[in-house]
Amino acid sequence: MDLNLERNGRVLTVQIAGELDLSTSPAFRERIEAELGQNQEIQHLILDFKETSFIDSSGLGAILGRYKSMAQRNGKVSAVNVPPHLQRLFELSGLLKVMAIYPSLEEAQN
Amino acid sequence: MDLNLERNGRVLTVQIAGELDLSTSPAFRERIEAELGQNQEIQHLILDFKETSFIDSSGLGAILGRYKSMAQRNGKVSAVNVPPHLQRLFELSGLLKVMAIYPSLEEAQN
Amino acid sequence: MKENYLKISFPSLPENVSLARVIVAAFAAQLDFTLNELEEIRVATSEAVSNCVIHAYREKSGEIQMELQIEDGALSIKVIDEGCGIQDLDLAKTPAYSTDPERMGLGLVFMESFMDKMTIESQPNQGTRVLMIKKPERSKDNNGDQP
Amino acid sequence: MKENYLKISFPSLPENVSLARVIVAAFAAQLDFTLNELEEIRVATSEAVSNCVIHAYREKSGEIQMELQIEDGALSIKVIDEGCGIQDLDLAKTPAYSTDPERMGLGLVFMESFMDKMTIESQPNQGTRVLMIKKPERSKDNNGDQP
Ligand SMILES: Nc1ncnc2c1ncn2[C@@H]1O[C@H](COP(=O)(O)OP(=O)(O)O)[C@@H](O)[C@H]1O
Ligand SMILES: Nc1ncnc2c1ncn2[C@@H]1O[C@H](COP(=O)(O)OP(=O)(O)O)[C@@H](O)[C@H]1O
Repeated sequence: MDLNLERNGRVLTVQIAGELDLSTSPAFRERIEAELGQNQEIQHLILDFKETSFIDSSGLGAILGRYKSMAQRNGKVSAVNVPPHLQRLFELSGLLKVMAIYPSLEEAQN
Repeated sequence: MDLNLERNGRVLTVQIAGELDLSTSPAFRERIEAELGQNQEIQHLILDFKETSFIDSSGLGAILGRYKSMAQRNGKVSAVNVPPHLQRLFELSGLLKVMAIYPSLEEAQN
Repeated sequence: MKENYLKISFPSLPENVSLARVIVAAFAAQLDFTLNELEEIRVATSEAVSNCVIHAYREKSGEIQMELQIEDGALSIKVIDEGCGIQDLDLAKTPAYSTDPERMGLGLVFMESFMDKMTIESQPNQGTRVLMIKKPERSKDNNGDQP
Repeated sequence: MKENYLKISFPSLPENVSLARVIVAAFAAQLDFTLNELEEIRVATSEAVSNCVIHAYREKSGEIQMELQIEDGALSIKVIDEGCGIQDLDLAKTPAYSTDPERMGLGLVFMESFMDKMTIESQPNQGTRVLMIKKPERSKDNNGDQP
């Protein structure tokens, strides 16, 4: 897994390339939590799944964990570029109840 | 492995897509021998390795076998679009002594 | 009808979960699964093997065994550990139940919903055996024969 | 230093040669091999496993075992069969020597030239064990430590 973090004011966009599973989700958690810790003004976490090849329940748990961090600061999490096989996992796991999906980065930013 | 055979007069061009190994070389042999059997005028066999992802000594042996068939009818074998990792195997196996390599299909045809 | 098998064993390291997925997907490719079905098989495998790493061999490291088989046109996947075992199987299968507060409790749910059949045998302090079976949808029409 | 292993066994079917290549390549990806080195490992694996299928278990089908290991920054691959064995090892290693007139006799040559080390033990009618070892060139400068 490769993460690309880009902060723009109150918005943090994270591109997730590769596989988000048991072995990679600790790094996912740590990178994002470090960024959130250093930038208390971040209110919106946008996860970009364009290059994400695989997620399982460990990865979904890591995403839910970031939702909890954002909720604590009254912020929100959005998802963009969600491929069909991930859409289904998001549905089954209930993540869609707490994370809005947008077709593009532009739409998520507004 | 997927084979694409195209005959043009005395020239038979075979595109080899995928892996040429122990399990696929029998089909390679049979398809080409059938075509040669039906078209005695074929004098030039051009093997196109553009889409070939893997060859080992079983595959090299299958190529050498086709060289022998062509030599029997005083024909020849050429190779085009040879990626670097195959070039080395062709060298080590001595195939380069009996099979000319051309950078493009056009050049092999002339 | 083609029959084949692959037995594998490896230590319970988190990195080996992705290795297990690659191996199962390569083995499963012998049958006529759709890309979507292969994705479901990868998720189910990932859950079963992750469970061995996280739950079965919590602190210590142990060995995970897998037995993949093609029989009667179906793929079967056995995942075997000699770890702590599961105390209450029905409870474990409950959606959102997990003994680890950081986890979602969805692994067994995914395994059940993504495979045709899933059974677990477990003995506390002895280990757990998971069996999952899946047949390609495309081959179900014609009685399991491969095209 | 990372240590890991993977043991596999499967029947001696020609289709399983490509499966073995995929598995070895996925396992080898834990080390810092170049694409060219991975290609060499795939060829060496293909030769060793093909030899079990064609030579060791000529008519009948048997089981092939492989043991992959990462130790001291090197990949080791053991390929084990319980087939017919090799009568004369030195002769077998001669370039272009094959007991099968249709074959090139280059398998053992490729295994030797593409891996850092290759050793064979064989007992007629008992079987053959091939051991191949390779370390990433990039890691050889710094005494085998992974970056
Ligand atoms: N192989 C196993 N060994 C021991 N316990 C297990 C095993 N697999 C599952 N369990 C138990 O069943 C529970 C539910 O598993 P699962 O549905 O995969 O959710 P999760 O992995 O998120 O906890 C786990 O929390 C664990 O207590
Ligand atoms: N695993 C094996 N079991 C029995 N014989 C083997 C085995 N591997 C190699 N041999 C013998 O060694 C010879 C040379 O092998 P190799 O160099 O791979 O060439 P080839 O496979 O083209 O014959 C084979 O022809 C065979 O007689």
